[in-house]
Amino acid sequence: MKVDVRLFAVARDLAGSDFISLELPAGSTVAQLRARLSAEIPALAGVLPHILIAVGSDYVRDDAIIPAGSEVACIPPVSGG
Amino acid sequence: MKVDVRLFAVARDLAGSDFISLELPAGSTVAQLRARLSAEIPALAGVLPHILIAVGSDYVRDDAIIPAGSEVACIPPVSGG
Amino acid sequence: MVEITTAPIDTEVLLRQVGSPQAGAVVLFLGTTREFTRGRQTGSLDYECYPEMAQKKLEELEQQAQARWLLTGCAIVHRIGHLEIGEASVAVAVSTPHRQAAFEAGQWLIDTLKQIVPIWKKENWADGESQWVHPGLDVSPTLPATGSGN
Amino acid sequence: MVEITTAPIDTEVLLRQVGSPQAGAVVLFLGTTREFTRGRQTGSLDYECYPEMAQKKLEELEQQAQARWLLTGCAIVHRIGHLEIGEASVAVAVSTPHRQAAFEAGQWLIDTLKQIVPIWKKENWADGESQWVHPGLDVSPTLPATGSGN
Repeated sequence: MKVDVRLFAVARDLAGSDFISLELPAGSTVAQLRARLSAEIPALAGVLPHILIAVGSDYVRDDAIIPAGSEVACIPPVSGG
Repeated sequence: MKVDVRLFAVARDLAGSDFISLELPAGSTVAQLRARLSAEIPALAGVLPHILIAVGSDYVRDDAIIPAGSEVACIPPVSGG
Repeated sequence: MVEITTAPIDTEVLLRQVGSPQAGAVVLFLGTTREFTRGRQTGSLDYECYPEMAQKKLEELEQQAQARWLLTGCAIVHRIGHLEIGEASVAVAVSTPHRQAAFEAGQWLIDTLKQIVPIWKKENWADGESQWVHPGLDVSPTLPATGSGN
Repeated sequence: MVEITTAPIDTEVLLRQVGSPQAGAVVLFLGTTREFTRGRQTGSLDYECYPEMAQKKLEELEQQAQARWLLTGCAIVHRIGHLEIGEASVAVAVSTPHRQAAFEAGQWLIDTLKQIVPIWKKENWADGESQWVHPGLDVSPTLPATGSGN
């Protein structure tokens, strides 16, 4: 399945883009997504452990399975307010 | 010494006046003032235990001596805010 | 800045007064007049104060809060006179570099104001009775027609 | 009512929105941009957000606070885009029958907002460097001329 991952703030700056399209096996977990992100964007590898993954606008754990067609995003530590 | 005592809220309503002038011996304490108030305005007697006395815009204890010329007031339980 | 006024409270003015380039947080508290108190309907309220002492106590509160929380701004306004339902009777505004202190100082100021500042409110119940509010004291209601007294 | 906007925050509108005849207390929190952070001078700030998720999380916060404190009114506005020193980036307004709940709900809302809502700020330091703020993450500053990334 194709997954578009949205990137924000420092993650976007490090990647040089506000999203990345990945081709993942159906039934992939968030952990597998993280590994692919790290491989595709080496500049992200250092900060990725601090980044939360959101699927469908909710934070998810690394063992969550990514449903096909869902919106995925990298959420660096937030600093709003 | 002559002491004008200002009365507020329910104390004023019970006394029917916003002040009372008392003639007290020099060196009188707040406790003595209370006794005189009770005697002069029997309608106040019931609530007087709940009323604080202020001298010069500060709350004072019953054993405080009232300086001549000071401003004295009866402060029923406050309900501002 | 502390003020006792019969005019409606202007929150924009208050917020401007406590603003500061050193402030990261502003907390504004408004006390507003409720329509129902323990199920009984209020028509309006009248506030009175002991002006000189109320002003002095408000200034003392402001100074104590300034010293304790290192406020970058502080303003307290109490309205007196006749208020309709929904109007603000009191406003406390503080600013601080960090937000925890702003919440603490704001809450301390309104809590302490309500304990010590000589201001009183009279409930004008919707059923026609009026009654001074004196916590801890059982005050008989009076009908407006009978005026003051017991 | 929750809103994410690039426009300056209008506190009068917020206070009107949370007003209610059932409310005895209103607490408004404003987060304002500070000139100095740990001794370093800020020139301005830029906020960005993940719009769909930020809106959803703000709505969830509002619903949770409503349920937990029985609010009579709640409004949250976060401003994004470019902000100058002293401007408000966020406003949280709540009203409740009694004041303790208003302080608690207001503080919980801003505390939780700052932990979970996907909004980020970039400090534009007065010395010309710019830097995303990511608590717990050591982010290298970037010079505006070099653009994003390293």
